[in-house]
Amino acid sequence: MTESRPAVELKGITKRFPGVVANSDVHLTVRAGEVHAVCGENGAGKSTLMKILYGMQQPDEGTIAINGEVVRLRNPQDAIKVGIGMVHQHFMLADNLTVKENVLLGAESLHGIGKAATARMAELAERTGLRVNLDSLMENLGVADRQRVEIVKVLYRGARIVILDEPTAVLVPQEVDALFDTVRTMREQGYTFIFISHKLDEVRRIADSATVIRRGTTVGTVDPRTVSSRELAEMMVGSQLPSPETRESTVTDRAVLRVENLRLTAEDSERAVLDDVSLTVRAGEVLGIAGVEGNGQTELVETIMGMRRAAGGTIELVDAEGTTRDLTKLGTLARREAGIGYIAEDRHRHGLLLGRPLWTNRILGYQTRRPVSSGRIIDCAAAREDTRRIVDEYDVRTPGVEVAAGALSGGNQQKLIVGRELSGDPVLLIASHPTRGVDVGAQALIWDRIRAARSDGLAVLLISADLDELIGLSDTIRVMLRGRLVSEADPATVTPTELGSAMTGAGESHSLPEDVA
Amino acid sequence: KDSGDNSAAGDGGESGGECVTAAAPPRAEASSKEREAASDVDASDLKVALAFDVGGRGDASFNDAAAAGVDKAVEDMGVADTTESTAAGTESEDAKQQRLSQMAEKGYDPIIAVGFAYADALKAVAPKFPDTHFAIVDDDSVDAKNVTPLVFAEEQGSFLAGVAAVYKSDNCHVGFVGGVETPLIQKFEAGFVQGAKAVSDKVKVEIDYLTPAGDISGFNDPGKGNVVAKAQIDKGADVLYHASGASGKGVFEAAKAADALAIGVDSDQYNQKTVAEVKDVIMTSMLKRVDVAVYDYIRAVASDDLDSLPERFDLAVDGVGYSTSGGKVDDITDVLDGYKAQIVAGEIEVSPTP
Amino acid sequence: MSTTVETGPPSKAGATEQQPRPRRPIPGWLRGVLWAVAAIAVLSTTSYLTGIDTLTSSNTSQTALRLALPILFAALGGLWAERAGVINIGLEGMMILGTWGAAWGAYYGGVWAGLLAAIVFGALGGLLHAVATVTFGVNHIVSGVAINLLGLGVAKYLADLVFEPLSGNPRQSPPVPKFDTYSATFLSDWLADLEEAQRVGISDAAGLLRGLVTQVSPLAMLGLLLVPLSYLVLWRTRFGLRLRSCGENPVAAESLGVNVYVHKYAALLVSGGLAGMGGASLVLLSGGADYLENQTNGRGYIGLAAMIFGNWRPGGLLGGAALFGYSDGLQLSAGGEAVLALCYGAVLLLAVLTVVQLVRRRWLVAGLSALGAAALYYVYWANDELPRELIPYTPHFVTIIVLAVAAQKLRPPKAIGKRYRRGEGD
Amino acid sequence: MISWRTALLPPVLAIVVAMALSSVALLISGADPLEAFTTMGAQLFEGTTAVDTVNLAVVYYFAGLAVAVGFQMNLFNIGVEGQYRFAAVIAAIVGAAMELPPVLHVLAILAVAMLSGAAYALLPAILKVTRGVSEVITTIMLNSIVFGIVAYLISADQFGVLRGNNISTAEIPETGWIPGIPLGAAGTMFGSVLIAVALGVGYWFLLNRTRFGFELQASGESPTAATAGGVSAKRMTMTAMLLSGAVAGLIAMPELLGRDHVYAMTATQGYGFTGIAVALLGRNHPVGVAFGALLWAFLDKSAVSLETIGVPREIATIIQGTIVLSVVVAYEIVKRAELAAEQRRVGRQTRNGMPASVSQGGAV
Ligand SMILES: Nc1ncnc2c1ncn2[C@@H]1O[C@H](COP(=O)(O)OP(=O)(O)OP(=O)(O)O)[C@@H](O)[C@H]1O
Ligand SMILES: Nc1ncnc2c1ncn2[C@@H]1O[C@H](COP(=O)(O)OP(=O)(O)OP(=O)(O)O)[C@@H](O)[C@H]1O
Ligand SMILES: [Mg+2]
Ligand SMILES: [Mg+2]
Repeated sequence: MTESRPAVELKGITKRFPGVVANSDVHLTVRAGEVHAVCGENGAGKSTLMKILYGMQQPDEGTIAINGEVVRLRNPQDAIKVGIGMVHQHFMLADNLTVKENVLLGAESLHGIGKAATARMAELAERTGLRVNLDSLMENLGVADRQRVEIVKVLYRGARIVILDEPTAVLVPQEVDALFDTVRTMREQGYTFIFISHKLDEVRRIADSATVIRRGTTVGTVDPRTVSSRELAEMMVGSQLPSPETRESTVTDRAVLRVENLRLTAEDSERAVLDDVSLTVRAGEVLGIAGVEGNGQTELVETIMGMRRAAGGTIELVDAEGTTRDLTKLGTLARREAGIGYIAEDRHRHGLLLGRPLWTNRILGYQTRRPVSSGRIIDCAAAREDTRRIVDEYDVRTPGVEVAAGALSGGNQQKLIVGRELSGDPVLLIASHPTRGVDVGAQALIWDRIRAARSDGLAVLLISADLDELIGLSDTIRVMLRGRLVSEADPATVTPTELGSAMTGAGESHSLPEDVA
Repeated sequence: KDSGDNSAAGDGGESGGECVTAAAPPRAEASSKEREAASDVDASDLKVALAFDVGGRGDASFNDAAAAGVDKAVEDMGVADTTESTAAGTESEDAKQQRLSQMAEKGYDPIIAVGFAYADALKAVAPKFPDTHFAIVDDDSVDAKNVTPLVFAEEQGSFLAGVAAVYKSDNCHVGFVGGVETPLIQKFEAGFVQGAKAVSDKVKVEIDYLTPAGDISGFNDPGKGNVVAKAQIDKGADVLYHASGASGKGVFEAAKAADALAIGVDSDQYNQKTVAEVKDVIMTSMLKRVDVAVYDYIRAVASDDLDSLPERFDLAVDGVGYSTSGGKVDDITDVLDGYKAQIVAGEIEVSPTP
Repeated sequence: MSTTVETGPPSKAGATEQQPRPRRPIPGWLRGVLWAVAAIAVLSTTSYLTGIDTLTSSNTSQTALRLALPILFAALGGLWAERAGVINIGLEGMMILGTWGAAWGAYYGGVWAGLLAAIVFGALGGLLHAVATVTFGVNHIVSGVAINLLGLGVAKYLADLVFEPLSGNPRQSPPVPKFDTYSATFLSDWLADLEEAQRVGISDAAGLLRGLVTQVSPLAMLGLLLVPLSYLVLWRTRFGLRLRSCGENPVAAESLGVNVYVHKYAALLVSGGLAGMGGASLVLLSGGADYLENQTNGRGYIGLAAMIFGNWRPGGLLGGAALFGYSDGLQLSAGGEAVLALCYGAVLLLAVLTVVQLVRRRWLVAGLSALGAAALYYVYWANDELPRELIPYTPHFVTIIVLAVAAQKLRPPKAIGKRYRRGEGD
Repeated sequence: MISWRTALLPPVLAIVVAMALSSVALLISGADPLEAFTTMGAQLFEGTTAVDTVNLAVVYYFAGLAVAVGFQMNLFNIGVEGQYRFAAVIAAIVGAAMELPPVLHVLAILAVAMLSGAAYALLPAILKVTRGVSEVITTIMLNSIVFGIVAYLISADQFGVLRGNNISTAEIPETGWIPGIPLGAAGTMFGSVLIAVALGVGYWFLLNRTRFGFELQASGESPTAATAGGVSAKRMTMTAMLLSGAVAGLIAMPELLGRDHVYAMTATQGYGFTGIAVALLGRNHPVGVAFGALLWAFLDKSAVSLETIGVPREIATIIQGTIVLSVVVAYEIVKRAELAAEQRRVGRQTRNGMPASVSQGGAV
C-alpha cells in the first residue's frame, strides 16, 4: 500500500441498526485502477458498507476519503458527484418505466433527454452487450439484460469508481465471462471497481486485491492470486471450505414425481412457455435442471406447485406407501399436503412473510398440518416451539423466534426456509436456487441437509444457476431451453463450460458427452 | 364570448293568452288580513328552544322561517330566553333525542322541533317531560298530549303556484323541479299539477326530481338543478316551479339564461340575498309560513290557549300563500285570490298526493 | 369524445416489444381517437335505432362537459399524487377546501382570484397530506380520511366565520362572480347545420362536438388543456420522469440521486391544487352553486374512480370522467327513456364484444358477454321505464358495466401506498 | 412486540395535540376553549349521554370491524357504507314480514342482514377476482347506487309505509326486537352491546388462532408468499370481501332491532365511512377498534352539547380529523424514538462488551 492517493479510503466505519451492528470499525483502502474484491459471509456487512460509500446510508462513525480527499456523502447525489457508481445486489429498476427512462433517471442534465442521450446510451449499450430496444419496458427484460442496464446506468453517469454488489449471482458462466471482459477492459481505461461476490473462484479470477469482512469488521486484505479459495473462505468463516460433491448414489427405482407432457401458455398469448415437458424424479434422487434464467424453469416449478395452471399434461406424485396421486387438478395447498416441500427461488416474494415473526413464517404452507395447526386452529405455542427447533438444528442466527423474518440476513432466512420445508416429512423437495446469495458456511449446511434427506429417500428437483452446485449435488442433470427439456448430462463427467454451452443452445442439444435426449 | 346580460325575463303578457281554458273564478276580496301584533300577550316567562333540522338558521328555507317566527316572538312578546341547535347531516337518531332532552332538562319550554325528521325522537322524548310543551313542524304523526303538530297545506299553496304558472306561460308548458322525491315534496308537485290543470286542459307539465328519497343531496346541488331546469326549458317549459332547497338557485339561473320565469318556494325568495342576482326571474314564491305557525304557537303557549291553533296551516289561515314582491303577478292577483277563495270555501279540493 | 376509454392491455404492447418488430404500437393519442370514434359510432347507431336523439344532441355533450369537469380535475389530482406513489383518497377534502377558497377569492377579487384561491386552498390540503404521508410515513388512506374530515370541518368553520356575516347563512357564501362563457360561433353554427341535417353518424358527431364548442368557460378549456399538459409534463420532462420514478421504485430513484421527498411534495401540491380547481368548477361556473356546504357530494371519490378507470393515465381518466359526465348529463336532462336507450347501446356493445371474443376463441368470455347482452336486451324489451329511483345512478351503473366489459389490466404505479424512508431500501 | 408506551402514548399525545389545535380554532371564533372542553366532558355525566355514547359506539364498532377485516388483507372496502344500508333495508323488510318466536326471529333477521351485506359485497368481489376491477371503484359506485335501491324498496309502491311525511318499511313485530339493558335514569343500553363483545372476541380468535385468520393476514402481508404457501389469493379476496360485507350487514342492527324497528328514509347514513376512521384509529385490533369507536361516538355526542353553549359544532369534526391524523403521526414519532433508544442501547452494549457476537444477534 504505497499508493499515495487511493481511490477510496474508508476508516473506522461503524454502522448500527436496531439490534445489529452491521459495520464496526471497518477499514478499506482501494487503489485507483484496481478491481478490489470484498468478501464475507451473509450479513457480514458488505452491502451496508457499500451503501455507506454510495451515500445511501450514513455511518455512525468513521470517515470516507475519495481520491485522497475526505468527503461527506449525505446522499447518492454526493457520491455520484465524486464519481462513484453502484450496481446494487437487488436490482434498482422501475419495471413500469422504459429502459431509456431507467438509465436517464437522475442524470437528465448530462445529455438532456433527447437524441444526444439516446445516442450516448446506445454507445454504452453496445459496449456492455445490451441488445434491447431502449423503449421497451423494463419488466420485459431478462436478468442478464437487467444487470447490463444497471451497468449502463452507472457508466452513463460517468462514474470512475464502480461498486458491483454480487453482480454474478444471477449470471451463467458465459455471461460472467462477458461481464469480466467488460470489467477488464474498463480497468485498462482507468476505472476502479469494488466487487462483491460469494464465489471465491470468481474473486480470484478478477480481483487485484481482496478485503475480507467478518461479522462487521475487516479481517484483512490479501492478494487473491496468492491465496487459495480455501484460505479465503477460512478467513471469512474460520472453517473448511465445503464442497457440493455427492458421495454415493442413493437413487432408487421408485418414481416419486412423474410429469408428463406438461404444457403452459403465457398469460396473454398463445405462446408456449412450457412445451411438452416430461420428467421423472425417483426416491433418493436429485434431478438437476440447468438452464439460463427465463427459459421456463421458474414456470416449471410453479406449475408443479400449482401456482400456475397448466394448459395440458399430467403431474403425479407417488407417496412412500406407493399410492399414486394425480396432482394435476389440485391447488397448491393440496399439493403441499401431498408431500411436496418447496424452496422458492425468490425467498422474499415467495418464501417469507417479511414483516411477521419467525414462528409465523414456520406456519406458512403448513397451516393445516401438525404440529403448528390442528386443521382449522393454529397452535401458536407449538409453532414457536418447532421454530426454536429449526433455529437450533439449522443454525439460524437470530436473537429469538419473535423477530421479524425481514430482520434476518439472507442466508439465515434461507436456512429457516430449508428447515421449514424439510419439517413436513416431504416425499419430494423442489429446491429453486437453494443457496443463491448464501455464504459458504450456510451453503455447506444447506447442501448437507439436502443430502441427508436424500439418503433417507427424499426425491429432489433442483434448479440452480450455480453450475458447481448443480453438478455437485445432482444425480442427473437435464437442460432446459426455451421451455423444453433439450438434453441430459451426467454430472460425473460434465464440466460447467460444457453445461453452459448446452444451456445457451450453442451446441443445440447434441454437444454433450452423455447426451441421450 | 357569450353575452352575459340577459335582461329581465318575459313580461308575461296579459292573463295567459290561449293557454287558459278555464274561466277565471269570481273575484274575491283580498283575504290576507294584516296580522295584529301580539303585544297584548306577555311571554316573558317562556324559554323557547328551537331544534333545527339539517341546514339550521340561515338556510333560507323552513329552518330560517322558524327562526324568524321565534325572533318575532322575542320582539313582540318579550320571550325571556331562547336557544337553538342544529342537526348534522349524518347524525344518528339519538342525537336528535339527546338534543331535545338536553333542552328539556335545561328547562326550556316550549321546545319546537323543526322538520319531520324529529318525529321519532319526539315520540321517545315527549313522554319523559310531560310538563314541557313540544311542537313539531311538518309532522302530525306524533301522538302525545304535550306535542303540537304544526303542519301545512303545501298542496294548496302549490295549487296557486300552478295557476300562476299557466297564466304566465307563453308556451302553455310549465315545469316542476323537486329536490328529493319525498312525500312532502310530492305534495308540492301534486298541488302544482292540479293548479295548472285546473286552469288549462292543454297545459303540459314537466316533472323531475333530482334524487330519490333518502338522498338529500338533491336539496343541495344547484348544478343538477340547473341541468334539469335547462332540459325542461329545452322541451318547451317556460315557467318553472321548484321545491328543491338550495338547488333552486340552479333552476333560477337556468330560467334567467333562457328568458323563462320561475317560482320560488317556502319563503319570499325574491328578497333572498343568496339569489339576489337572479331575482328578476322569480315571479312569485309559494309561501309556507313556518314563521307564522311558530309565532302563533308561542303565543298560544304563552296565553295557555293551544286549542286556538288550527289543525293545519292552510290557505284559510294564511299558513300558505303566495308572494307578490317584484310585481310580476300583480295583474293576476284577482285570479289567484279567486281560486284561493274557492279552496278555502271547499269548492276545490286539492289532493296532497300526485 | 364521450367514451374515450383506454383499455388496451398494456402488457400486450409490452409483449410485442420483446421481439422488436418494425411496426410500432399504436400511439396513445390515436388509440384515444379510435375509442372516441367507436363510442360515437355506438351512440349514433343506438340513437338511430331507438329514435332517441338526445343521446347525441349538443345539449347532452354540453351538460356532460360541465358535469364531467369537477370529476376531471379531481381525477387529474389523483393522477399526479398516485403517479408519485401516494394514494390520495383525500381528494374530496381538498375539493371542499377548494370550494371555500373559490368563493372567498371570487367574492373579494373576481373569478380569477377565486380560481387562484381555490388552487391555494386545495394545495394546502395536499401539503398536509404530504407532511403526513411523506415526512411522517403515515398510512396514505388514514391521512386521506383525516383530510376529508378536516377539509369538511375547516370549510364549515371558515364559512361560519367569514360567510355568515355576508350572506346571513353559515352554509352558503354570498353570490360570487362567475366565469363568462365563450362559443366558437362560426364552428358552432356550421356544426348546428350539420346536426340539423339528420344524417346518421355525421349529425351525431356534429351534435356532440357542437356541445363542446358552445358556451365553454375558460375553466373548462383549462381542464381539457390540463389533460395533454399533464401527459407532457409527466411523460416528457425530466421532472415528470423523476416524479413517476418515485411512484414506481423510490429506492431506485433515490439511488440515482433523485430527491424523492421533494418530488412527492411537489406532486401532492399539484394534486391538491388540481382538486382545488375541481372545487372551483363547482363554484365559479354559471348555473353553479357559489359555496354551499356538502356541495362536492362525493365527487372526489368519483374522480379517484375515474382515474383508476383510466388506468392511471391522462387520456384514460379523461375517458372515465367523460363517461361519467355523459351518462349523468343524459340521465338528468333526458331521463328514463334515454337511459333505456343506453341499455340498448350496451347490448350493441356486448354483441360486438361477443363476436370479437368468438373470433379470438375465448369461449367463456364470449358466452358471458352474450348472456349479458341477452339480459340487457330483455330489460330493454320488457320495460318502458326503469325504476325511477335508480335512474339518477345511471353513471354509476355505466361505470361498473364498462369496467366489467372492458376487462382491462389495470397497472397501478408499483410503489403506490408504500411507505418510503430515505436510506431504508435494500 | 408492543410495549405499553408504544400503545398508549400516541393516542394520549394525539388527543392533546388535537385539543391544542382546536383550542386555536375556538379562540379565533371567540369561544372559550376551557368552557368548551368542560362542557364536552361534563355532558357524559348528564342524562343519558353516557349510555347514548356507548350505543353509538356499538354501531361504530361493527363498522370498524367490517372495515378492519378487509384491511387485514390490504383490501380497502370503502363499500361498507353501501353494504350496511342495503342489508338494513332488506333486513327491515324481511324482518317485518316474518313471524317467528322471539329469539329465533332476531337470529333470522341478523342472518338476513349478514347475508344481504355479503351479497352486496359479492359483485365487487367477483369483479375483482375475475376481471381485476379495482374494488375501490366498484364499491364507490355501489355506495351511490344503494341510495336508489333503498329509495326503490321503501317507496310506497313497494314495501314502504307512509308515516307522517316520512316513509319507512313496515314495523318489525316485537318478537324481532333485541331488548335493551335498562340502566334506570342513565338510559337503556342496546342489547347489541353483547353481540359486539362477542363479535370482537370472535374476530380476535378468527384472526389470531385460526387457519383462516392466518391465511388472511398472510395474503395481506405478501400475496405472493401466501400463494406459494398454498393460500389462494383469489379465494381470500373473495372471502375477506364477503366477510367484511357480512359484518357490515350488522351495522344498522343495533338501531333497527333495538330502537327504531323500521328503516326510514331519514335513517342515518355515513356509518360506513366512520368505520374507516375507527378501524384506522384502532389499528385493526379488536380492542383498539373498541376504543376508537368509543372516542368517535363521544366526539359525535359532544357536538350536540357544544351547540347549546354557542360553540360551532364544526369544532368536533375538526377535532376528529386532527385526532386521526395526529394519532398516526404520534405512533410514528414514538416508534422512531424507541428505535433510536434501541440503537443507543446496542451501541452501548458493543462498546462495553465484545463487538456484536453471534449469540447476541449482532452482525451475523
Ligand atoms: N436497514 C436495515 N435495518 C436493520 N438492519 C439492517 C438493515 N440493513 C442491513 N441490516 C442488517 O445489517 C447486517 C448486515 O447486512 P448486509 O446487507 O450489509 O450484509 P451483506 O454482507 O451484504 O450480506 P449478503 O451477503 O447476504 O448480502 C445484517 O444483519 C442485516 O440484517
Ligand atoms: N406500524 C403499524 N402501522 C399500522 N398498523 C399496525 C402497525 N403495527 C401494528 N399494526 C396493526 O395493529 C394491529 C395490532 O397489532 P398486534 O401486533 O397487537 O396484532 P395481533 O398480533 O393481532 O395482536 P394480538 O395477538 O394481541 O391479537 C395489527 O393487526 C396490525 O395490523
Ligand atoms: Mg444482505
Ligand atoms: Mg449484500
